[in-house]
Amino acid sequence: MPPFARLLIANRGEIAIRVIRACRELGISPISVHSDADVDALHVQMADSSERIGPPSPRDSYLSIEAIIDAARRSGADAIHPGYGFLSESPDFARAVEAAGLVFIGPPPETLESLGNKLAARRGAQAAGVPIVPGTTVALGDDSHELAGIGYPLMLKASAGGGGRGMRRVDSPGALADALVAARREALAAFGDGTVYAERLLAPVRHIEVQLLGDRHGRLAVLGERDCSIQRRHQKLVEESPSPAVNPGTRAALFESARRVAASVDFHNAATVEFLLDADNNHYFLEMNTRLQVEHGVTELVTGLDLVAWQIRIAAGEPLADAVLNLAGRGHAIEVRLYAEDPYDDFRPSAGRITAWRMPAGPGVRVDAGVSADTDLRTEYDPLLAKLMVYADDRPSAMDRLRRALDETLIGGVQTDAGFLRWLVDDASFVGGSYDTGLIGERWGTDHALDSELGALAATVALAARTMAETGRVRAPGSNRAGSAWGEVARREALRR
Amino acid sequence: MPPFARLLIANRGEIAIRVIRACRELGISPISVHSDADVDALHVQMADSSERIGPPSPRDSYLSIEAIIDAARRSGADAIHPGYGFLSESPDFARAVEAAGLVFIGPPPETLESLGNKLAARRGAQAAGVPIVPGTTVALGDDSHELAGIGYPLMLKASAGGGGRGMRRVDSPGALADALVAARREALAAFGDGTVYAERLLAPVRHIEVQLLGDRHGRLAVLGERDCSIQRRHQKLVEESPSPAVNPGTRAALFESARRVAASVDFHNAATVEFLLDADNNHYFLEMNTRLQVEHGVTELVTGLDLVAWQIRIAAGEPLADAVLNLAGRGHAIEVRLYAEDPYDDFRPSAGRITAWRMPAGPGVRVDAGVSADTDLRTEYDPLLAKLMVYADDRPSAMDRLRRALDETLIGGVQTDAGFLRWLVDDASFVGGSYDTGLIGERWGTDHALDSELGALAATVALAARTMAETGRVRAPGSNRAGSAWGEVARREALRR
Amino acid sequence: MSDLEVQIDGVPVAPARGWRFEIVDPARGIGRLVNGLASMPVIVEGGASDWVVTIRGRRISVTVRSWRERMLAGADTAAAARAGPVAVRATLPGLILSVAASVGDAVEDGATLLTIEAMKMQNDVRAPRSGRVIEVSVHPGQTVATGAPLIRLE
Amino acid sequence: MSDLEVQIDGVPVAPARGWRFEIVDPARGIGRLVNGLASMPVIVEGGASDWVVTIRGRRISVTVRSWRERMLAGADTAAAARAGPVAVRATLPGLILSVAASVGDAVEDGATLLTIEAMKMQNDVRAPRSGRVIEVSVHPGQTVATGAPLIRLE
Repeated sequence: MPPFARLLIANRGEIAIRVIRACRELGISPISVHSDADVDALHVQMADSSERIGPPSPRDSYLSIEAIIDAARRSGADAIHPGYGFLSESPDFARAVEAAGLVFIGPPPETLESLGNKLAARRGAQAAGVPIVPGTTVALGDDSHELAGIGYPLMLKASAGGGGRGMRRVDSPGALADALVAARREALAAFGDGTVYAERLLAPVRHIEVQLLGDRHGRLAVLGERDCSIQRRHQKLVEESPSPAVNPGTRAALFESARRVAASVDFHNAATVEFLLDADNNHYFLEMNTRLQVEHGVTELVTGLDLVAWQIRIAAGEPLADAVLNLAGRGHAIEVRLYAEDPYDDFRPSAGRITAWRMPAGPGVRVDAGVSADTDLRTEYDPLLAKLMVYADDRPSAMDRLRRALDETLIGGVQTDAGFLRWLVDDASFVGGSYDTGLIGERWGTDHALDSELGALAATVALAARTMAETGRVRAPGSNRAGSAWGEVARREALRR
Repeated sequence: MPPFARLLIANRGEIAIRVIRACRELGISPISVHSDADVDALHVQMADSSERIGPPSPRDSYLSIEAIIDAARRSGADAIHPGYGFLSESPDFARAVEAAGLVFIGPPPETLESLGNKLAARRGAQAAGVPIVPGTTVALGDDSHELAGIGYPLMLKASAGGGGRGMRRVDSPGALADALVAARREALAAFGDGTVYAERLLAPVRHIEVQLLGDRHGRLAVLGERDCSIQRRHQKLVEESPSPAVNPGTRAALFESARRVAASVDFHNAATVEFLLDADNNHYFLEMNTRLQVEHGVTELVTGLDLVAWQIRIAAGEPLADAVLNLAGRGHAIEVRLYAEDPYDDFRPSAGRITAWRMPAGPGVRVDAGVSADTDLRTEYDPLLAKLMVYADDRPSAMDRLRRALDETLIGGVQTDAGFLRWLVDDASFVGGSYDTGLIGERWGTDHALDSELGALAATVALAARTMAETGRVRAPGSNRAGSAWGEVARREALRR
Repeated sequence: MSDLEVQIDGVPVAPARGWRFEIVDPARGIGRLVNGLASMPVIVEGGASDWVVTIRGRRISVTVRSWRERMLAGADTAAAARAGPVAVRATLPGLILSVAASVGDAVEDGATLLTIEAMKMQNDVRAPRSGRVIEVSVHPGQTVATGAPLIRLE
Repeated sequence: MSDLEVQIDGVPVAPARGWRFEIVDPARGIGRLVNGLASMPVIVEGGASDWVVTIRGRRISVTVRSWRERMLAGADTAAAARAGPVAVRATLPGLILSVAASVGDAVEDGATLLTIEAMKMQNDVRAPRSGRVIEVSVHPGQTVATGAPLIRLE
């Protein structure tokens, strides 16, 4: 018997599709939601039905608790999966779901509340005997003397923060006052809460996180770590498991700390405990995210588990299987995120219509995509296009596989980070496993002059293309393409009926 | 250092692409070959370069030892991978490769020779103490008395046979004489050798095979079994590992028999030992195939290994790693073969142009395809389009995943066996794991009247399509499509230059 | 529109109640059937009155005709029924392996006329109805294209 | 054909020796570069003189012009250089978060003029050259489309 009959997915893009697939496999009818910008989106096409939830602006659609609860009621859903981002960590949303008599696929609202407050989470971890990043454990006032013991450079962080927002690096006491004002303003604007705290800026440091699954019967599974040290703007680009920096002793210590943090809150469902790991293998608690992570697939590849299916089963009350509790990972998995971002221009987001879309396939390759050819990329939403994951029996083979998979990947119409990723798999510090969070700043840098060999190859292609176009042998995207205009009209009309 | 610099792949379709991917990951430059029919084929596009080997007829191209050795010489290859089928088990080809100073990715020619003779292989297995299917171990004469002890029904088989050719079922002594004449004629026509032998027709029976890897240093890895019982015309359609019919005791016995057979020949590289398993868990040696099997991916999914990479490494002299020798599989994998065949008309091959091609993706799904949209299917070659494989932590989850993946699969333009496969994943004997080689004959049968619900749905679609076409909102494949004509001209010209 | 009649295998078929078709990729004929509670991907190919719809992996030939088209088609069928000889044509390109029928043979409906090797498989070509063989156009070893006349029956 | 000149970022570029381009999917602009020993998949978009070539994940804008087109373009550029005011436009649609520049301000090349939120990220819009702000067309809270004029510099 399926755990639920109909499940509404309060998200979009690749993660909505990921949950749709889990629903299909569990025998649950998946219902999607869409803003007016997403009428033709892939996640709408793949669901059994889709409910309109508002205009394109996320505030009025994917972040509207009322619109989503309404959609769930209309569609007859008995559970809601929030995906990641949007409302996934909103205690108000979780409460509204439960108040509507539906099951929220996630932890209790109180847990979301207590962990959403990063300062409270820091205090909780400390009380549980887990090392935290040196810094303040109470809201920062205006007195810079509180920070004297931390040392510079330091990071100001929003207590209500997440996803890199409301963070400010401060290099000296003189820069503190201005940074404090800016961080508070940004935090207030983004989260409605201007509380900030300070942490010492550790460097070189790696970002390591531990995946947890907990059921409603007090059983907890620790499903290995992921190394997420390759970041731009404090957001992850690449993740791998196991971490090449973590030795068995450190792993045991990380797992023990993760267990302690989990035990200190009323947690069930999927969660991740994030740590920083310094060059001496000391780890420091950063935060606990009580939702599915973007990079959960890396853990799925090494454990063989389906984390989304387990999220749904746990929410329905199913206990974790013994085999899950005692699971050892196997092999090595790496994920790279394909973003509509320009790595040659500071990873600035790009927009437009995808004209060509070829994803790799074959042994050890998994692609979770949210778009396809002819998708229009809108600036309202996250620029994540797809997650490309590889699995092999060891790290060098996984790296070779990733390089091969990236060589098969072709995306036209928008600049993506694929060029950066292709560079990365040949970078000595990544290949050697010795990288830290400074990799992009130090090794990729900002100087990306076109080398003459690449320019000459581009010239060859453009010259041939113009010649072929003039002799009528090719009509490249950019000139008008037959069919697409009709298609849009037909699709829109069908959905409006 | 890559084991070889340039490797020529003497095959086409999905298996050529599979080997290309392994080459890319190993740092080897892959070279493909093509007949005149395959100038635009996917395996040509994905290689570094491709050599023409002759006209479309396989006899004059993919089966031409001379043309392939020439192609290898021209392209500067230092090794040849034969794939499966075509020349993969030809001792003459293996000898010619070695005579040309190149490395043959496979066992020594003598091993191919001795195992290619199925009668000799039966005698060898028997001598090694492995049970064989009851029947004759010498070439059949015309005296039907030799068969008295075997019992009816029985199977006549070609000693030089393979792939289901030259096989004849005989139900009674009276039918023997005619069948013998027919089987000999067919064997002579197909293999140039009319020698046949007889085996008792065991039923109900399952087809179980054991995967082996052996290095050039005498080390042998036994990499689990595959259940290949779902067949039509004695050819496999579905494979899974582990077999739901094999208990630990039977598994140990199968592995021991496989080891004995391997030890009785001078074997290295990849091989499969095939057995029949009766309802009482008795197993009987059938044959040993000293090449990569179509269904090798199923074993890759449960072991995490790359069998093609190991084939290449072994051929270069690398010893098998200890971890490979002591490997235990994990989880469950199922493969279904997407064929251009009409399951509603006795799996008769179909041909034509593929107008639409959508393959499933996401967690636990692997697709090894040899074609894509706009590929013209030629009747000269095997109708295998793609292998769809799924992996999950247990068999029921793998089955759910396979059902989901098949629901995502869309192929237009030609009739495929997808409808049969979709039926299969809901069939009680397949889902329950209790099926045998009689499944298709007994449960799928031959009566495939369209049920009225499906007819009504098709009517809905066709009516809407005609209406959309008349209002200019859709131009479905079948009417002429812009661009493709140009495309062909451009591609052909580019390759001829 | 109400003028259009849908037939499958010559039998009129009513559209499924509550389902509607949405096009997703018009260039490839990919779309889906939806009824508000469930959805099903489908492919449609063809044009004018002749369509092929693929649902759950099965290709279904569907005829969609206006009143006028039905009248014209009716006349064709009647004409065909009056005609005498029937040509047996190759449905797949391939190699003629053997020819069982000779000119003058009386064959039964379903009898094997000849064998073609296509896609590595031997395919028997059978008589579409009983009759006498009046012409054999092929011989063993010959390669034929799709639609090539093989044998004529009277 | 010898009449065609290729430029990248205004600099003439010679095609790579020994490489040629083959088209694989003309509708999508997918092709590959081959030199007999290696191959590399590429995408090409565009038409006439303006092309974008994607190689190894990098989009490269390439101009392919005949002698006549070069002459015409030269005249355009010269005309543009003579013109005075420059309009700063939105390169992405988004929400104006803040406007740092006011009419009358003298700004340096590279100075932040305003901040737009697009794709969940704050993007600073900077001055393309030094000059005086003569017009501010937007205010915080306003949503702008790609190409919308934001600020004019004199």
